[in-house]
Amino acid sequence: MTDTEHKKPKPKKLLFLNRRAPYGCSLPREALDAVLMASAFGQQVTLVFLDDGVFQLKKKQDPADIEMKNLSKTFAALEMYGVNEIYVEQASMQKRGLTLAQLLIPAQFIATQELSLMLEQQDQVLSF
Amino acid sequence: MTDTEHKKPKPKKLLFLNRRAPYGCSLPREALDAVLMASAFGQQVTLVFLDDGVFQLKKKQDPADIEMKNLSKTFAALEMYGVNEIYVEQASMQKRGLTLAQLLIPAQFIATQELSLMLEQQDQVLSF
Amino acid sequence: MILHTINRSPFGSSCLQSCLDVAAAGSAIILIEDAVYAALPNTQYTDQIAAALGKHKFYALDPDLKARGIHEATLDGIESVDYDGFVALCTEFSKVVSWY
Amino acid sequence: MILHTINRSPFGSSCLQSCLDVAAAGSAIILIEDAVYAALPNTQYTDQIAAALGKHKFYALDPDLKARGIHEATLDGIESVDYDGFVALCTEFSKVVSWY
Amino acid sequence: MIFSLTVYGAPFSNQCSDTAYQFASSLLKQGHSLHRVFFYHDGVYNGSVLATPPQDERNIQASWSQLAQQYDLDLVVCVAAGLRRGMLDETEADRYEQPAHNLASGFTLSGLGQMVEAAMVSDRMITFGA
Amino acid sequence: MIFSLTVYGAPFSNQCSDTAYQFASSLLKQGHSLHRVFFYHDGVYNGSVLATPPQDERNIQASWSQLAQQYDLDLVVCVAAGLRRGMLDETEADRYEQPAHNLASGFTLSGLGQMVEAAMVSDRMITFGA
Repeated sequence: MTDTEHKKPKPKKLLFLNRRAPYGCSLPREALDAVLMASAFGQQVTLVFLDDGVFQLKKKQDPADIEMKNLSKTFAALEMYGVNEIYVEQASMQKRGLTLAQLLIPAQFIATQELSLMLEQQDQVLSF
Repeated sequence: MTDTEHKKPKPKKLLFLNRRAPYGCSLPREALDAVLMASAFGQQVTLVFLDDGVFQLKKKQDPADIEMKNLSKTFAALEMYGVNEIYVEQASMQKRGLTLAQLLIPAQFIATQELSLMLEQQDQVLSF
Repeated sequence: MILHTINRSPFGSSCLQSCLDVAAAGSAIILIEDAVYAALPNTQYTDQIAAALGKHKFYALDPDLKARGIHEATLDGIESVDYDGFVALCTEFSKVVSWY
Repeated sequence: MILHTINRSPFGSSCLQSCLDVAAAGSAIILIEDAVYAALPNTQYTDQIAAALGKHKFYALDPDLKARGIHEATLDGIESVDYDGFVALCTEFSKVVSWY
Repeated sequence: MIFSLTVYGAPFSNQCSDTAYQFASSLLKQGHSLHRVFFYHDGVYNGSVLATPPQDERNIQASWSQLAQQYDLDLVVCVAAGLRRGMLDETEADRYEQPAHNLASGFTLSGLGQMVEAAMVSDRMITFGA
Repeated sequence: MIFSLTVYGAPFSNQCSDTAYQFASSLLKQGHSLHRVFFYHDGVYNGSVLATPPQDERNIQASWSQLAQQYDLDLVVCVAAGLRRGMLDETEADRYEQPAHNLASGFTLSGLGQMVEAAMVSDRMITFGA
């Protein structure tokens, strides 16, 4: 082990909690930038979509007519950045009539109670 | 009638629809500034408090500890400005457990259906 | 009659509910921005919207439906319009009331 | 355990509901800014909050209660704290999750 | 028909500025008249000339300024709301001895009376809220 | 204990900046350490030196700058979020050939890495959202 490695702080468990629909406000996109940065810093990143946040992963987004950039492309890049822990809360999906097949990237269902536990296991939870 | 009076446009019926709680966001205060201006311009102003907007009229507000200005004082000035058409929607009050006696200025109850009619009778409705 | 605009998601905000409570029969409602999610079928709010379709004509802003990937399957009875159509509606109705 | 903060009125936003759904038993909730209206008695949400009092310790930020004129009558079981108390709670719980 | 619009949201953060801009473009293309756009609350940030989005992204301020030039529009930033939020023209910057000003060309700072006047003379007053 | 805060709302418009400021003051008075305040989304407007509220009203930017001086704080405005919204320091104004800069003293423009680093080294990371 080199000195440099000794000095490296242990990776932290950071959970990003995304609760907003895309395009109406810029938080989803800014959250995604933060996620990529956290991953670039070698942190243990978990991404959870709750409430309207699940809409961020809806397939077939095309914001050309509202002159915004498509969030979908960045989501597709998550795997490349090594972000694999991606969850959508099951009840949020059901209330919105969404199924996993309608999502643009593979995401896992998480039950509300599992999410409660998962939050407790993090070092920090960043809400967006 | 003088020439000047001839040129004056007829007063318009402007309804201000206030739906936000005070202090959490600055819209209520900015709405109030607009109301006073409309009144100064001699317009026929109606003020309606709906949803969390009814909280704007709650007695005993004291924002000293959050270092903001007390909205209550400006509401007390409304009468002086000739703004007398002040309504609180009844269902909004009930859902929040509020009674007219808890309000800092005299306001009239308006039922949801009466509000529907009132909106139709305006020249413009300005939402805050 | 009034054209009501709503721009918030029905799932996160009480905007749509307030508008439905207050809007007179015969007034129209246009869903814009995040409110277009109210046009989705099979949601928590579908029954309520479907019931309101008898009382109000509903429109949804197509560029917003497209942006969010939900333009292909919206509730029957909700008409898509573009910005030109939105402007046209504002001229057809005598007044516009915004819910946000 | 987690300290949850909520800053939106329960009447206009689904924030409180989402937090109540997700917060584990034993975690605490502090109502700040417009969320302090959830501390009012006799409202549409009183029963729900009262029921949740058995599962979570509730706090409300006193400067926000005072600003809104509702500090004199809040639900039994909701404890008022000032900013110092808010900071102290953040140190007592192992993590803070914000709902807004 | 004579329209006036009010815009309450910050650009980029909230879609309402985009919608208002698209709406304004459309009504002008259709030959309607746009009496005024009044920027209030966080809408005042629409007038910042310092907004510097990446090249491949929309620049809402620039779009408004261009539209104003093309159609000779009256884009009014509320002076009271603007001052609180750091939106200044040269006159206000001088008056308050501030080190810079940031109001883009095509926008003017003016009072709330402009909002009321717009409501008085317009056939349709439309709020784009945030 | 080491705290870091993130602030997402525009000052004056939304109370979250006020709450974050009061919270920061309180934790510092209690002897805790404040590693960083990271301003993101509309929170970036907290750093505008051009904010000119009436004399009898709070000036949130000035309060932050004063607190920063008193406690040697690291107040970081996200550069990407700030550029989009017209928050520039002298360097960025020069780089993008903008006519002015408006970042108040006590604030610095820096990248999102500062937010992640704050999450890594702080005992408590607290979001003040809008």
